[in-house]
This record gives sequence, structure tokens and C-alpha cells, in this order.
Amino acid sequence: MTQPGLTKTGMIDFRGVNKWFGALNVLRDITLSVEPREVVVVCGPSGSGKSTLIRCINGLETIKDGHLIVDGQRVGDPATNMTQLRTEIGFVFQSFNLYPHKTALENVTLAPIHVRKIPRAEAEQAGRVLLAKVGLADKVNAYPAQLSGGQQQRVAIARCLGMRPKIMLFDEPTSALDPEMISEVLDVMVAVAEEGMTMMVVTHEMGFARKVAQRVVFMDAGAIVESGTPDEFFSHPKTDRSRAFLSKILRH
Amino acid sequence: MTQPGLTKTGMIDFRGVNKWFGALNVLRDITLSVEPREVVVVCGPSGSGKSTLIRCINGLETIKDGHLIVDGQRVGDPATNMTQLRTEIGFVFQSFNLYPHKTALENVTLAPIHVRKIPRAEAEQAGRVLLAKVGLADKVNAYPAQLSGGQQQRVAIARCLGMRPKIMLFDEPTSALDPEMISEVLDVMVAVAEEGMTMMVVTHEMGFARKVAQRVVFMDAGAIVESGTPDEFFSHPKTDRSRAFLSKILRH
Amino acid sequence: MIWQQFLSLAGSYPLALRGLGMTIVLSLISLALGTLLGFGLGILRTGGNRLLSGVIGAWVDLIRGTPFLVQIFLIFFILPEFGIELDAFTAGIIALTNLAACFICEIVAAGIRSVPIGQVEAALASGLSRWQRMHQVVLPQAMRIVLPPLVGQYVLLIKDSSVVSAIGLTDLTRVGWLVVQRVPNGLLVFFLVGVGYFIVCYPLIMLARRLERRMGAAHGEVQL
Amino acid sequence: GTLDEITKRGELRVAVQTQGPPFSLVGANGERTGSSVELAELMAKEMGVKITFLDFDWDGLIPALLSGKADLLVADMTPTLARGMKVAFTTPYMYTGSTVFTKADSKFKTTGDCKAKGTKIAVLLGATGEKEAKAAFPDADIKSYKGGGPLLLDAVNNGQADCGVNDVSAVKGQSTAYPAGTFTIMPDLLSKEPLAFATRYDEPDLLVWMNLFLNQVTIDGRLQKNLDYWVNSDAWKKDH
Amino acid sequence: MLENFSFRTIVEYLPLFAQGLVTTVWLSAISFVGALVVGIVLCAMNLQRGWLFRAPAKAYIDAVRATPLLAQLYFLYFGLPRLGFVLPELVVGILALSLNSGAYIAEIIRAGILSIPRGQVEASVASGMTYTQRMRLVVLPQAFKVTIPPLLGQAIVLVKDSALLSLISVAELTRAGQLLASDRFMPAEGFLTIAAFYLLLYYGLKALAVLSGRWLGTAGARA
Ligand SMILES: Nc1ncnc2c1ncn2[C@@H]1O[C@H](COP(=O)(O)OP(=O)(O)OP(=O)(O)O)[C@@H](O)[C@H]1O
Ligand SMILES: Nc1ncnc2c1ncn2[C@@H]1O[C@H](COP(=O)(O)OP(=O)(O)OP(=O)(O)O)[C@@H](O)[C@H]1O
Ligand SMILES: [Mg+2]
Ligand SMILES: [Mg+2]
Repeated sequence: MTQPGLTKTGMIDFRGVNKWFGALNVLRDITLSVEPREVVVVCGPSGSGKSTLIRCINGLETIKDGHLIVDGQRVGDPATNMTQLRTEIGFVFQSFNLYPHKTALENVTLAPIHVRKIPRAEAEQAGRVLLAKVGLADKVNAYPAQLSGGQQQRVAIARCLGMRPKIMLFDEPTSALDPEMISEVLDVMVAVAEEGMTMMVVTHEMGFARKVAQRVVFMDAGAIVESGTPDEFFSHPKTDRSRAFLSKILRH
Repeated sequence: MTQPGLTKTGMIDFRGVNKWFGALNVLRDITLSVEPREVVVVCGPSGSGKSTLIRCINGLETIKDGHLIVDGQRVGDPATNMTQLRTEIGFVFQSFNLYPHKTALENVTLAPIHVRKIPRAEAEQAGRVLLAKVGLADKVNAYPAQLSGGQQQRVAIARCLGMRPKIMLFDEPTSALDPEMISEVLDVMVAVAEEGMTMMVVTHEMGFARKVAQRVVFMDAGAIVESGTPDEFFSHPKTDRSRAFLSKILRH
Repeated sequence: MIWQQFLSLAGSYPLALRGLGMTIVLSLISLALGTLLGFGLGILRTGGNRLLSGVIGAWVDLIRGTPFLVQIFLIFFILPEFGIELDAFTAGIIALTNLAACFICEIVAAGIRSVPIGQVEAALASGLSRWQRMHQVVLPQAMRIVLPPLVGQYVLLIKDSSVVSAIGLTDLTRVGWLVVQRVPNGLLVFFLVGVGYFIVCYPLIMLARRLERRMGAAHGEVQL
Repeated sequence: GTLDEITKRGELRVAVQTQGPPFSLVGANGERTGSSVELAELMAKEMGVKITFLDFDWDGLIPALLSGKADLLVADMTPTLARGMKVAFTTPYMYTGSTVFTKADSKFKTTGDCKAKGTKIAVLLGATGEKEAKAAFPDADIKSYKGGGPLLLDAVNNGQADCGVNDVSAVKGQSTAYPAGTFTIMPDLLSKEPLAFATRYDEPDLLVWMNLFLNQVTIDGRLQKNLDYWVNSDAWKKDH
Repeated sequence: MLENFSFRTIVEYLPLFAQGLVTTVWLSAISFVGALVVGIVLCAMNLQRGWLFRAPAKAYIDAVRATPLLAQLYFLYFGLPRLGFVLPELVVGILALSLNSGAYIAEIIRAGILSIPRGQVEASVASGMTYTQRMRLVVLPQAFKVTIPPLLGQAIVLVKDSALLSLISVAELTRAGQLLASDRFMPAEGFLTIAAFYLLLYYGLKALAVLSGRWLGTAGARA
């Protein structure tokens, strides 16, 4: 296994993390450090614990033992203000989870106004700029139901960027999309990565991984089985399990 | 356009079919004939009318004008017994649509027992064989909720085969699946095609199209824009629209 | 004084039991009939026949929109003018069955509408007939949505059955009215009447809760 | 005629309201009894048929009669002229009147006291007491209750009303359920009102017969015996 | 009873019916507002994690649902004076209706809140909102939409239940019909007239439900 050293602290730092759902050990002894400005792609078969892994980072799941340090703060420690820490972390869901009763712009400005306490006018100004950046300048006042899946996901990304987070987490952001909409979302993600955001992305889009990831992490049955640069991983997978997995998803 | 002649009758025969949803002309003057044992792949951007096209074949949608002749019977004609005709046509949905309150075996045997009036024991015997054929011999008594997406879709295919249909229709059968499950479903579909089934498949899985399709039909805005062998279509798309579409879905 | 009233009340237990029995019998019969009828109406309501659905809808509105007491009066006192002579028990059963059917019709219709359209299409595509689709595919799934509110509605209907005392049936509520003439303590008497209903209704409420929880668990409730 | 029907049917159907002692009540053992009830039973006996009681709320009495569910009404009903437009009353068989009662220790000692503005007076909905209270206490706050005389006593006893107005016989009969001395019953009557039975105008034969019956029982003293037992004394208390 | 049906008498009594209708409307309206308050409080208690708040709320809701309104009304009407509270009938009536409907409304609101997809809550958690912000900005506005139809259903029930207040001498709509029935011995006229008025209220509330649905539909999401 090729996790970076345990001594220095990255932006996201798993140290011997375990998590159970009932009797099921969904995260097994995870040790993984993500540097600032690094883009890490997580892949692996369904049920291997990818979502659980990144959901732990902003405390959507709680961990049983081990340490998880994010931006210098220990997740789950009573002394850590999780609400505060979460404002530094953007999370993009597979199912978008836009607020259906708010327009695109309102979705983007809601948290900045109420959490960051930015004046409304300023937040809206910034929100318009962000929506323009993800290519939705003309959809500012549309409700989620009036947008295609790809457009919704781009609003969701803008919503996260609106908080000016230090970290962005993506949980299969394109797997609920029609094929032709996938690229419009990936383009936005590439742009975000190129601006130097620290990112962890659960995805099977290998084109994206090749293009922007510094590292690919392969999980199976709750454990990190392999990790390396995209080239290493795709061309020379080291374990049988990763080979089998790659053969399945690359074949068609 | 390269539709086969209008005079001879194929297994599925669209002749100048139009369909409206309100003011929206979702099928425009469709003329298309599918021969027995032919496998036709339908692709095109979202909203182009692909689903509507194949849903017309078994009367899930009704057509406004033009003729649609399936297995020698005119769809929508009062003289045609649609319930009877539907038993000759299997339909596989993107969202599986298994009956959640029935086991895999019960899903497969329901229609044979109640529609074909096959004795239960015989139907169950046949059902087991079918489930084994799609690789689910050990999931006979599992409920849909206990199966992965790929397993559910394979049960759905077995459910159609149980009726011994002459035609199988597939509406994006793999687009709701995790990437590693796609191939297990495609494998089953390939096997069905190789046994000589007449098939129309809406899909963006170009590997599948290349492997078994005799023809690829490209739709846009309700019309058939292009149609040809997979090699012709993928290597030398003739229209701008098909080129733009292919560039989007093949890029990542 | 209270103690003496209490003793006097305790002495009336045969009457109270008779009242409770009447409430239970009335409810049982009319809920059973109402459920059957309600399911039938609910299926027709969603059956695609616009006219039939409209007529059923209008009837349900009429019944839901008017006081039950008036409905009972009409059935018991006005129907005889059209040559339909009913005894109080039958009239009560008919009125309550009709009321139950109307409420249950709406619950069943909502349940049927909640079954994903894809299920119906799958059944249609495999050539199942109308009745087979309903019987094999739609209703079993609708039941999950229907059951909790159905049981909840039963509780409401059992309580509504007290209105039939207006046409002279000695149910639990009426026993309260009779007894309070002799033991003039409204608080005590109607508290005990309340206890009587509680004994009948509470198990049903528990059942509704359990059904709801089972559904909720299956659907993954949101955690706040 | 109706009488022939009753004979043929072998059953007299009588609508009653269980409004409390002494006229109509359900005894400790669940048996239906009271002054009016016994008179009705006597009627059936004289007709030579059996009796069926139909028990309704006040709301149900008139519809029961008008719809033919019952042959006659036996309730302590005052034959007002307005009501007489709809149903046929017999000649009155007794006279009573509305009286005022209060809680023994209250500041309302006389009927006059109750005339004060804002006095809360409990009456029975639709009963003649309601009309009379409105006339006698124009400044008072009249509250109409449903469900029978005993609830008026309960309301006054609980303090929801300062005084009650109801038929004097009813008040006397019903107050015995409380310890002696709970209520002050004013000696003066607000009015003198007759009580009568009712039937339909399309049953003239029955009406004539009922009047004849009342005549007979007055003459042979059976009516007086009934009233002495139920209305003019507490004698019934030890039996029921 | 119908062949002599007297519209004239109904017209004569119309002012009384009108008064009764007005009373029914405003006392139902006040009771409904009260019931909303009771329901929100109960629901908030019921959604707490600790049993300290949950248990009493659950017990209350069950007790109310399992017993008839009549018993509850008398419990208050005859019971409160024993504790030294002699309240006017109207107040007792409104209190009883509020406390009764509140229990049902608590369940309606809870169902509405629980119907909000989990992802909505997670999205708001992930963007750093506090519990109250989540509730106020994300959950309640969406739950509100879901609860409107059942709340109006409960309003209809409440309007019809308010007829029971005639028992404790509140002069509402049903009472007007009873008066006509007992003064003039015209029950058919009395009861059919109140039925017509209740039906009017019912259709009014139903129209409101349709309108509010349309209004919410355009103002909010159609998802
Ligand atoms: N709330 C939960 N309760 C119990 N088990 C859970 C829960 N959430 C996830 N699991 C289980 O934990 C394991 C890991 O789940 P997780 O969602 O992290 O997998 P994944 O790798 O993201 O899979 P997918 O590709 O399907 O999203 C699975 O076996 C799953 O069934
Ligand atoms: N029931 C309906 N009522 C109104 N419009 C409809 C209906 N069903 C489909 N449409 C519209 O008809 C057009 C064609 O829809 P269809 O589902 O056939 O497209 P598709 O090519 O299958 O798209 P996708 O790839 O998204 O499944 C779309 O514009 C769609 O919005
Ligand atoms: Mg996942
Ligand atoms: Mg489609």
C-alpha cells in the first residue's frame, strides 16, 4: 500500500479509521492523506465504502475509531465546531439535492447569506458570477424542476463554490446523468480542479481521472486496496481485484 | 435516409407514423422496418423520441397517424387484440420495474401462469431455467429489493423471455446501472440476440451496438436522421447532428 | 357523593356492556362492508372512466361535506317517503357503511395512484388483463400505502358511529346519555364513556403506528 | 284507520325521550320506566297490544312521529300553538310550570335576584322553559343545553350557570340524585303549562282514542295514582 | 315530512342561520389557529430525541385520537370548574376543538417533515447550516407544501366537529337548525338547511385547497 507518511498533516488526513454499520465493517483501517490542491479520485465496486469514506470527511457519517483530521481540525471531537468546519467543505451529491422550492440563484446564495452572513446583494452578485461560470447565466431564476439533470448538477457545484470552500467532495456526480450531459458537468469539475481546489471525487469516469487526478484510490470491501497515479493504476493495476474491476468498467 | 422498402412487411413496420404530446410533435413521419431476427440499436439525444418510438410498438403510447404493423397486426386497430399482441413482445425498462412484492421467480412466472395459462409447476420449472440462463440460479427466491441493479435488470429480461416473445424491446436497459454491472446485463442481451431474437434496443452502449446490431438508427427531435450499419454510423456519421452527438458521448 | 355516584355507575355495567357491544357490532359490520365497497369505489375512481370517476368523486364530496347526523336522518326518516322502510339498526349500518366507503374510497384511490406508473406499464407489456394488473400488481403494492391511513380511518369511523344513537340505537355514547339522567355527573359519566372508546380504539392506533413505522423503515425516513 | 293497523300489527310504537326522572328514565337495572312511560304502557294494555318504545334525542322525536316510525309521542311536551301546526296534541293530562332553582349557598335567593343583568341561566334547548326564561329575565345570559334536565342541575352545581329554569316536576325529581339541600328550588312558578301527548293529524282515530283514554284514567283515578307516585312525591325513588 | 317542505319558514329563519354560520366560521377559524399552535408544539416535542418530551406528546396524541370529541368536550366542560376554572362556553368549546384537532395536526406536520427526502437535509447539513436554519430554510418550507392538503382536510373535520359545541349551548350553525326543528317542528327544513350550509363551507375549503395548490405550484418547485 502506498499511503503517504503518517507524520505530516495533509488537508484531509485519515489515520486508522474504522466504521461499522451494525456488524458490517464498512471502513477498515483507512489511512490516507490528501494534500492541499491535490485531486484524488476514489473508485471501486458498489458497496465498497466509497460514499461512506467521503461522507465521513464532513461528518455526514460518524467514525467509530481512528482519527480523521480535516483542515487541521479533528472530526468528531467535541471541541471541533463541525458546523463551522462544514462551511469549508463543499459536497456534491449523486442526486444533486437542490432545494426544489428555491431558484438556481437562491440555491447558490442561501448558505452564503444565512451561514456566512454575507449581505444579500453581494451574495447575489457573487451567485450570478458563479452561475455564469458553470454556464448557466440564463438559468438564474429557473427552479430545479425546470432544469435538466446536467444543469441541476452544475447548479449544485456552484452552490458549493458559493461558500468558497477549501475542499470539494463529489459522490458520483455524473452517474445519474444522461450520457450527453456528463461532459458538461465534467468540464465544470475540470475547471474547478484547475483553479487549485483540494478535491476528492468518487467517480468511474476514467477520462476525468486521467485528466486531472494526481492519485486514484481503489477501494474494495471497505479497505483501500491500491492507490497510485492514474497512469500507474489504469495501465498496471497491481491487484487481482483492481484488474477485475477495471476490466469490467473499461470493457464496454 | 435508408429505410427498407415500404412494400414488403417486416416484423415491425412503421409507415409515416406521427405522434404528438399536446402541441409537441414527438415522432415525425417515422418510416422504419425491422426484419425478423434483426437487431436495431436506436440512439440520439435526450428528448429526441427514442422511448416514445419503441413504446408505440407494444401500444404503451398511441399514435396519431400513419400505420404501425407489428407481427402482421396493425397496432391501434380496433380489430387487433392488443393484449394478445403484447404477449408476443417483451419490454425491458430502464428502471427495471420488477414487481417489488414478488420474488425473482414469481416475477418471471406471473405472466406465463396468468396470461399464457401454463400450469404453475411447469412455469416454475421454465422460470428456474431462465433465471439460471441469466446467471441468477441462486437468486430464485430473492425479492427485488435484495438484488443489485444489474441483477434486477437480468430478472427483468428473464421475465420477458418467460413469455417466449417474438420481439424484445429495450429502453436504455443499462443506464440506471453502476458501471461494473453494465457488462453483466449486456452479456445477457448479447446472448439473447445471438439466439436470433428480433430486437430494438435504445442504448448508448456503443460496444454492444458494434457487437450485435445490424443497424443503428439515430434520432433527433422526433425524426430519424440517419440509419446504417454500426461501422458506417460510428466511423462516418453523415450529418452534423450525429457527429455532434457522437463526439459528446464518446469523449469521456 | 362521588363515591356514591360511582357505585351507582358501577351498577349500570350491564347497560354499559350492551352499549359497548352495540358500538362494536355496528362498527364491525359497517367497517367490513364499507371496506369492501370502498375498495370497489376506489378502483373505479382510478379506473380511467371519466364519467364514473366524476360521479363517485361528487358523491364522496357530498358525503364528506355534510354532517353525518343529517345523512342518518335522511336514511331513517326521509327514505320511508320513497317507500324504503328500514329499522334503526339497518339504517345505522347503511349510513355508516356509506360514510366508511366514501372515506376509504379516497384512501384507496390515493394508494393506487401512488403505485409507480412503470409497474402498470410492465404489467401491461406482459399482457396481463385489466383485472390481473389490478389484482396481481397494483393492489398488493397500493396496500402498503393504504393500510396505515385505513386503520386510522377505522378509529375515526368507530367514533363517528356514536351519531347513530340519534335514531334510537343504544350504543356506548347513548348509554352515557341515559346514565347521566340518573347520575347527574357529566364529567364522570363521559370520562367512562371515553374509556370505553379508548379500549376499542387504542389497539387500532397502535396497529396503525406499527404499519406506518414498517413503511417508514422501508422507505428510509429522514433523520433530523 | 291507524287503530286498525295497530290492532293488526299487535304493537303500539311509542317514541320517547329519556330526559330524566320523573317522566322517563332508565332505572338502575336498565329497565325503562317513569310516569309517561307507565302511562303509555297502560295505553297499550287497554288496546290489547304489546308496546315498543323507540328512544330518541329531542331532535329525533318529531321526525319519528312525522315519518310514521312511531304512532305517538310520549314526552313531557308542552302543546304550543306553533307546534300544533305540525302535530296533533291530546288534551292536557297534567299541569306543571317552570321554576327557578339555584345552588343553596349562592347569592341568588329569590326569583327576583335572577333578573340582574348578566345572570347566567341554564335552560333546556327547545323546552318551554327556554322561552319563559327569555321572557322573565330579559337581561340575563340564557344558556341552552341539550341532553336533559339533570345536566342543568350539574351545570348549576358546577357553577357554569347561576340558576336553572326547568319544569318544576323535573327539577324536584332530578334533584333527589344530589344530597338534600344542594339546591334551592323557588316556590313560585314562572308559568303554568300543560303537558300533552302527541300524534299525527292523519291519525284522527288514534287522537280520539287517546283523549278517551285520558278521560277514563282521570275518572277511575289511575292517572292520579301515577302522578302521586312519580311526580308529587319521591315514592318512586325506593323502587328504581 | 317532505311533501309539506316549507321554504318560507326557512327564509324566515335565514337570519338565524346566517348568524349561526358566522359563528361557526369564526369559531372554527380561531380553533384552527389554536390547533395549529397545539399541533406545532406537540410535533416539535415528538421530534425530540429524548423521551422526556416525546413520551408525553405521544401519550397525549394517542389519548385524543382514541376517545371521542364528546368525551373530551365534557371532560373540559365539567372538569375544569372542579379545578376552579369557570370559563365561558365559547372558550371551552374553542379550547376543546383546538386541543382535539391539534393532536391530528401534530401527526400531519410530522408526516410532512418526514416526507422530505433525506438528501435535502444532508445537503443543508453539508453547507454548514444549524438545526434551526435547516428547519426554517429547507425542511419546513417543503413540508409546508406537503401538509397543506391534509391540513385543509383537518379543517373540514374541525368545521363539522364544531357542531358538537351546540351541546354546551354555543349558538352555532347546527343550533340554528335545531331551533327550527324544535320551535316549529320542522326537522327536515332545519337539518337540510344546515346540511346545505356545511356543504357550502366544505366546497369553500376545497376550493381553497385547489387554489393554494396552484399558488404553491407557481411560487415553488414543481418537482
Ligand atoms: N445507513 C446505512 N445503514 C446500514 N448500512 C449501510 C448504510 N449506508 C451504507 N451501508 C452499507 O455500507 C456499505 C458501503 O456503502 P457505501 O454507500 O459507502 O458504498 P459505495 O462504495 O458508495 O457504493 P455505491 O457505488 O453503490 O454508491 C454497503 O454495504 C452498504 O450497504
Ligand atoms: N407523457 C408525456 N407527456 C408530454 N410530453 C412527453 C410525454 N412523454 C414524453 N414527452 C416528451 O416527448 C419528447 C420525447 O420523449 P422521449 O421520452 O421519447 O425521449 P427520449 O429520446 O426517450 O429521451 P431520454 O433519452 O431522455 O429517455 C420529450 O420532449 C418529452 O419531454
Ligand atoms: Mg456510493
Ligand atoms: Mg427515454
